[in-house]
Amino acid sequence: MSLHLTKGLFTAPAKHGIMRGMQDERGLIVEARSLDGDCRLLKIAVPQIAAQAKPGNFVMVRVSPSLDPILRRPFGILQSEPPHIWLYFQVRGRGTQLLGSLRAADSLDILGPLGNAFPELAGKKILLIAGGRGIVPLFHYAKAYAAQRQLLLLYGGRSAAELHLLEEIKAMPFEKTVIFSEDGSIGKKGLLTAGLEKLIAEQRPQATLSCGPEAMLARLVRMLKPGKTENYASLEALMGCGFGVCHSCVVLAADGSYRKVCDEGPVFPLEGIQWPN
Amino acid sequence: MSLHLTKGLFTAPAKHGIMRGMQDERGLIVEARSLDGDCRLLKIAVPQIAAQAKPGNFVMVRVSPSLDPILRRPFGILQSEPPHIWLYFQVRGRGTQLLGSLRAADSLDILGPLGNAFPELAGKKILLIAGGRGIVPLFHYAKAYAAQRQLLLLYGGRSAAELHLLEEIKAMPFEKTVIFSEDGSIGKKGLLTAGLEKLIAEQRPQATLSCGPEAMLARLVRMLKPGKTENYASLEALMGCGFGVCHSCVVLAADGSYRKVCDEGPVFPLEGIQWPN
Amino acid sequence: MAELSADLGFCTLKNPVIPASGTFGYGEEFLPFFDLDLLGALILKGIFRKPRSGNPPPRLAETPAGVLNSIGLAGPGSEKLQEIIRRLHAKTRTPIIVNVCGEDDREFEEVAEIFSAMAEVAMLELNISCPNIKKGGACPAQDAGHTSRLVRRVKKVVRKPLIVKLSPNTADIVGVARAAEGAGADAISLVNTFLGLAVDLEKRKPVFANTLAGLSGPAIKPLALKLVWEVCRQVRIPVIGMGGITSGRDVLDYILVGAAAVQIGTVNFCEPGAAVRIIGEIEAEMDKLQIKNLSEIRGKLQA
Amino acid sequence: MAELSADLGFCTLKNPVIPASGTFGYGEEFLPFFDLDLLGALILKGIFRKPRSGNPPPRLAETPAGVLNSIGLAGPGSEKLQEIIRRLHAKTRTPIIVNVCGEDDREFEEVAEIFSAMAEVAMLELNISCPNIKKGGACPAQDAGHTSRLVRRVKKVVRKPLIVKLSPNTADIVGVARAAEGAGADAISLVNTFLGLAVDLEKRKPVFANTLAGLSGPAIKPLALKLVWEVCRQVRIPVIGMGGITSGRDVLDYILVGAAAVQIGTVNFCEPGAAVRIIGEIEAEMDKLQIKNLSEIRGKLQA
Ligand SMILES: Cc1cc2nc3c(=O)[nH]c(=O)nc-3n(C[C@H](O)[C@H](O)[C@H](O)COP(=O)(O)OP(=O)(O)OC[C@H]3O[C@@H](n4cnc5c(N)ncnc54)[C@H](O)[C@@H]3O)c2cc1C
Ligand SMILES: Cc1cc2nc3c(=O)[nH]c(=O)nc-3n(C[C@H](O)[C@H](O)[C@H](O)COP(=O)(O)OP(=O)(O)OC[C@H]3O[C@@H](n4cnc5c(N)ncnc54)[C@H](O)[C@@H]3O)c2cc1C
Ligand SMILES: Cc1cc2nc3c(=O)[nH]c(=O)nc-3n(C[C@H](O)[C@H](O)[C@H](O)COP(=O)(O)O)c2cc1C
Ligand SMILES: Cc1cc2nc3c(=O)[nH]c(=O)nc-3n(C[C@H](O)[C@H](O)[C@H](O)COP(=O)(O)O)c2cc1C
Ligand code: FES
Ligand code: FES
Repeated sequence: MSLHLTKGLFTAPAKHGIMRGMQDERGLIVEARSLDGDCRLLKIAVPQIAAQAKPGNFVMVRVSPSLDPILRRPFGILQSEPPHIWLYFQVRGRGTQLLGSLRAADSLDILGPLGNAFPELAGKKILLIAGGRGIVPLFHYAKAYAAQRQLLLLYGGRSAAELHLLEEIKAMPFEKTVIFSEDGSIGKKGLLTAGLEKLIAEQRPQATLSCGPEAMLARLVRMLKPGKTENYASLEALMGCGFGVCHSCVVLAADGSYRKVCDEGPVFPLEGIQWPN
Repeated sequence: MSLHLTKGLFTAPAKHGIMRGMQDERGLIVEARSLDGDCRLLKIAVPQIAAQAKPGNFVMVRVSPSLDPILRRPFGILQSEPPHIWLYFQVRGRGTQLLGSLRAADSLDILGPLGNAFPELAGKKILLIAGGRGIVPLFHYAKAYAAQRQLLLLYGGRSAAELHLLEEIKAMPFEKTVIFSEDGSIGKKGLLTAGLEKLIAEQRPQATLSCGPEAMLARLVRMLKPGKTENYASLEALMGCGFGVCHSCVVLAADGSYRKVCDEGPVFPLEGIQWPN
Repeated sequence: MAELSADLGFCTLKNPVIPASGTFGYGEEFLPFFDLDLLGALILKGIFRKPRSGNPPPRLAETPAGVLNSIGLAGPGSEKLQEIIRRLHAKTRTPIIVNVCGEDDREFEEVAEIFSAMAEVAMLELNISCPNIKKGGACPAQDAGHTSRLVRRVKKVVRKPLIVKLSPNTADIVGVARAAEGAGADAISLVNTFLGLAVDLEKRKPVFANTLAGLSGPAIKPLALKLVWEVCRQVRIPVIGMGGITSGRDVLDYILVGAAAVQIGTVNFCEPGAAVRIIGEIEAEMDKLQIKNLSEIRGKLQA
Repeated sequence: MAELSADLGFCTLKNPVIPASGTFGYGEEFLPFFDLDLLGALILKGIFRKPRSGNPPPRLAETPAGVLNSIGLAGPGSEKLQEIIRRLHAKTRTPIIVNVCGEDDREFEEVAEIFSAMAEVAMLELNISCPNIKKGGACPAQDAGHTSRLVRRVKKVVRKPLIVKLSPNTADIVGVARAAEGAGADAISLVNTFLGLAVDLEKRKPVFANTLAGLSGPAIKPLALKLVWEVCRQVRIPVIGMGGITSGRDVLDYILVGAAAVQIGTVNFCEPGAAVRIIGEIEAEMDKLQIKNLSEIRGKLQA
């Protein structure tokens, strides 16, 4: 096992460009919205971070001014409209509960932008595959590039209550949008992977960008024919710091080495990771 | 040293009447106001507590939903207007900072009403002596009894910026009100104890109720002639629980025993306590 | 619906939640908040033979997610406590446990004998682990030999189940636990508080007159859980675990490492209704995880 | 204006704040946040002879006001670290301290020798106290004899000041500290992390592959402060204190009990700019308390 980067497999992390610009910035919430399925949308004024955020970047948010919980929580950037960024998250444990209870005019510390970004893939036809809140970085990508790229969207979740942003998505110039829900309450019924082969056969994308639960990504890597599309996924991991110093966020790469999701990722070539079967 | 109550010196704590009614109630802030000198005024809906609060009672407030700070903070009840109580406090450390950052529509856990109460002293002429935020329980007392008692007020603090509620006090039917500030920025210049002898000589109150810094109370006990007035003081102490179980809030009584400020007090006969010289 | 009963071998509690000594006063103080019958058992504040006034204030200091205490076992003495127990027993059927203290072995024995003789008392907990009696925090539970001698002596005079409460401030808590077991303890409870220090920068003095004090609360949970796990694997008598519990999940963590029941301490200060909330959470959590009863997970940590 | 310099005997640091090993990466990661020249010194992540991949995830778990870690000293190995140090040294004049690790005594010696030979390295910190290498958390600093042998051996091959980092997971930290002093340590640092346990109720397994992990962060401050105080009173070499520091006041607490300087760990994760904030707070607090320099209060606790 070696910690040296395997050249070629991993795109060189954009780290030194992007990480230089990272800031621990005091953010001001200017809008807080509750959505179905215990989800929240926060619009936060963070001029420095917003100015530099690239699709795929994330932030570490201090959810409480107290020493408990002590760690920040990582969240993707849904959209950056300087001086604002938008976060979209689901209330799960205590950290997201605290964050979800904040309101307009509250302020909080935000560290970012963090991580590498999605490759730009200029001129390519790209399929975005979003499972649940995995929509976050892909939404950002689509907002930034939909005008200059041919984009397709495959978006799935448990039920209509957990699929949000559909109005905004409709307004974006996707070549095609396919929605799945496990319970059939919206779109087609089933896991989104059920729609994958047909969509690829019909639309012939040259690349896929995906984000979602581990099980979804593991299924994708088995379904996507190697070589046919360039495939990248944005990963999640438990994070202690978010900027590369604690070494807690590692994921096992295909070459047997551990990669830090926070600064070598969160975007990795889909085939570069060892997925559970 | 004995833990048995010295009969006569200490009024039997109203404990069993009042403590029975104590509640851990979810309060809703309906108004939050910032005052000069880093002070705050909170109006909180706590119907059960408000209905039972007596002048001299206090509450224990959970200032944060997190495990840090873990202990509640004690605050006197400035006024009870069921279903609301008012708190008036100064931002000092982390707990009051957190509490001071709450806004209308925030909610928080409040335990109360706690402690004994001031004796009612029906039909007596009473001098209230308030040092700084010591005004809190005395204000409550005056609000509750000013119509039926002859009340005098001696109120002092460091400067005008730390003396609040003066409008409200003016509107109450005090027989006489004397204000002192250490820097002379309002009322007479000096410590309020400078005005004590004159006021007593002129007005001949039968009792005093006092609340303020320890140094002030210690000075009072040396100045007030024993037997001339019945004297009671409301004390502060570091509190772990506020309802008598942790035994952390003790104060040394004149008889050499320790008394729990939270449930044997916070109101004690002034001469019943061993004050520093 | 999950079954919450907790098997201590010599008796079964209706649930595993026992308010810890020194954090539940004399029981009555909690009557405004809930029916004491809801508890698995309850433990009274530690008691000596004679009344004690306790340490001079300050006696408590807040720390991150915890508290340091140096109460010094203020209390009314054995005689007065007997009255209190009779009054309390009239109000609840929940087993009452007396936390027995002593400045020396003879006092432990005397106090244990007094309360062993009371019909209203269900069990005794021998507090050989209080860090706030001797300067420097020394206590019998720091030494296996002393523990063994003391437990043996007390066992001779008591007719009630004897729980021995251990200290985390020792190199070899497993050795001490085994010593207690060997000397006839019916159960072990752990942990008492961890020795810690707080200082007053303005006065350039320790916050507490005794210098050291005992740390409890959520801050210690990972440390206490480790010690309970280690002891559970090495003794056969039931173990009552504690340290930093604030939720039903915390309780199940302790059961998973092998505890038969738990005690909850500091949380009683900041939330007087905590015990009942936690009992509810245990049930909800067990239902969610489809655990039918506690023995299904007790000691089942795969490590 | 308070004078912040910290006297270690063999050298003087411009201030007492040193980011702790394993919480400051390789230094460069903090360049976006502040000028490294502002620090008293800095310590790199622990290093072994060869590259190590570290423990399988999860490697970190949040606890109340703390974290448990079982990183397992992932790192690039000595050769690569030499390059990193050269690059870092070009960017800052702040003394660079290498945290020397080893699976056995020979590896400690080898690694120490390598970095002692580097002009860019100011001092070495011998990490004989990591609980995440051996199963059960065993480490040389749990034993005075082993500590003495190991320190003596390493001292023979190094020409740089040697700080020996102690473990709180021992009955007799003072004995171990004295052993290190007797064997020639130039300074002592403490504490490394406390052994703790976290469990996964769903899987009925420990959270960490190694079962135990190390607790750090504000939760441990009262425990660590006590140990630092005890050691400071019993050794003559300078002591670098740490455990749960998050503020300037925390730093002064450690100085008051006798520390010559401090390290700050976990706080670097949740607030990358913490070191500089804390240095500012120390100065402000000293001005407020009219303390002119650190030696005025160092070890002045009246206990
Ligand atoms: C790079 C990155 C980007 C993310 N972006 C988003 C986003 O845009 N929207 C969103 O809703 N969530 C996002 N997450 C997940 C989010 O960070 C977690 O849901 C959050 O940290 C949970 O915190 P908590 O305190 O509420 O939960 P905890 O009480 O800490 O845990 C509750 C549950 O959440 C899981 N969890 C905890 N931390 C993480 C984590 N870092 N990653 C994944 N699961 C975790 C735990 O295993 C547990 O099951 C992202 C995670 C990463 C690593
Ligand atoms: C019965 C009672 C009634 C009180 N009523 C009021 C009130 O109406 N308005 C008001 O402003 N304050 C009141 N106090 C004081 C108030 O409780 C403290 O100011 C508050 O707890 C400080 O919390 P903190 O976290 O901000 O400060 P900390 O960070 O805990 O400490 C900051 C400073 O406050 C002091 N302090 C901490 N706790 C207490 C305490 N319990 N009592 C006194 N000083 C303390 C500390 O010694 C320190 O100097 C009352 C205290 C008691 C005991
Ligand atoms: C204020 C206070 C007083 C205590 N008094 C006693 C006591 O009298 N007897 C005893 O055995 N333990 C005593 N303890 C220890 C607790 O019973 C318990 O062991 C410890 O607090 C750990 O549990 P926790 O983290 O849930 O608080 C006391 C603890 C506190 C905080
Ligand atoms: C994630 C993590 C990694 C650590 N790695 C090391 C290490 O490599 N070498 C070492 O001596 N100590 C290591 N430590 C211990 C810290 O240096 C420090 O001793 C401990 O965290 C206590 O300080 P704190 O409470 O300020 O964090 C590590 C701690 C953490 C949390
Ligand atoms: S989260 Fe700390 S290194 Fe990635
Ligand atoms: S504050 Fe706990 S007994 Fe008074």
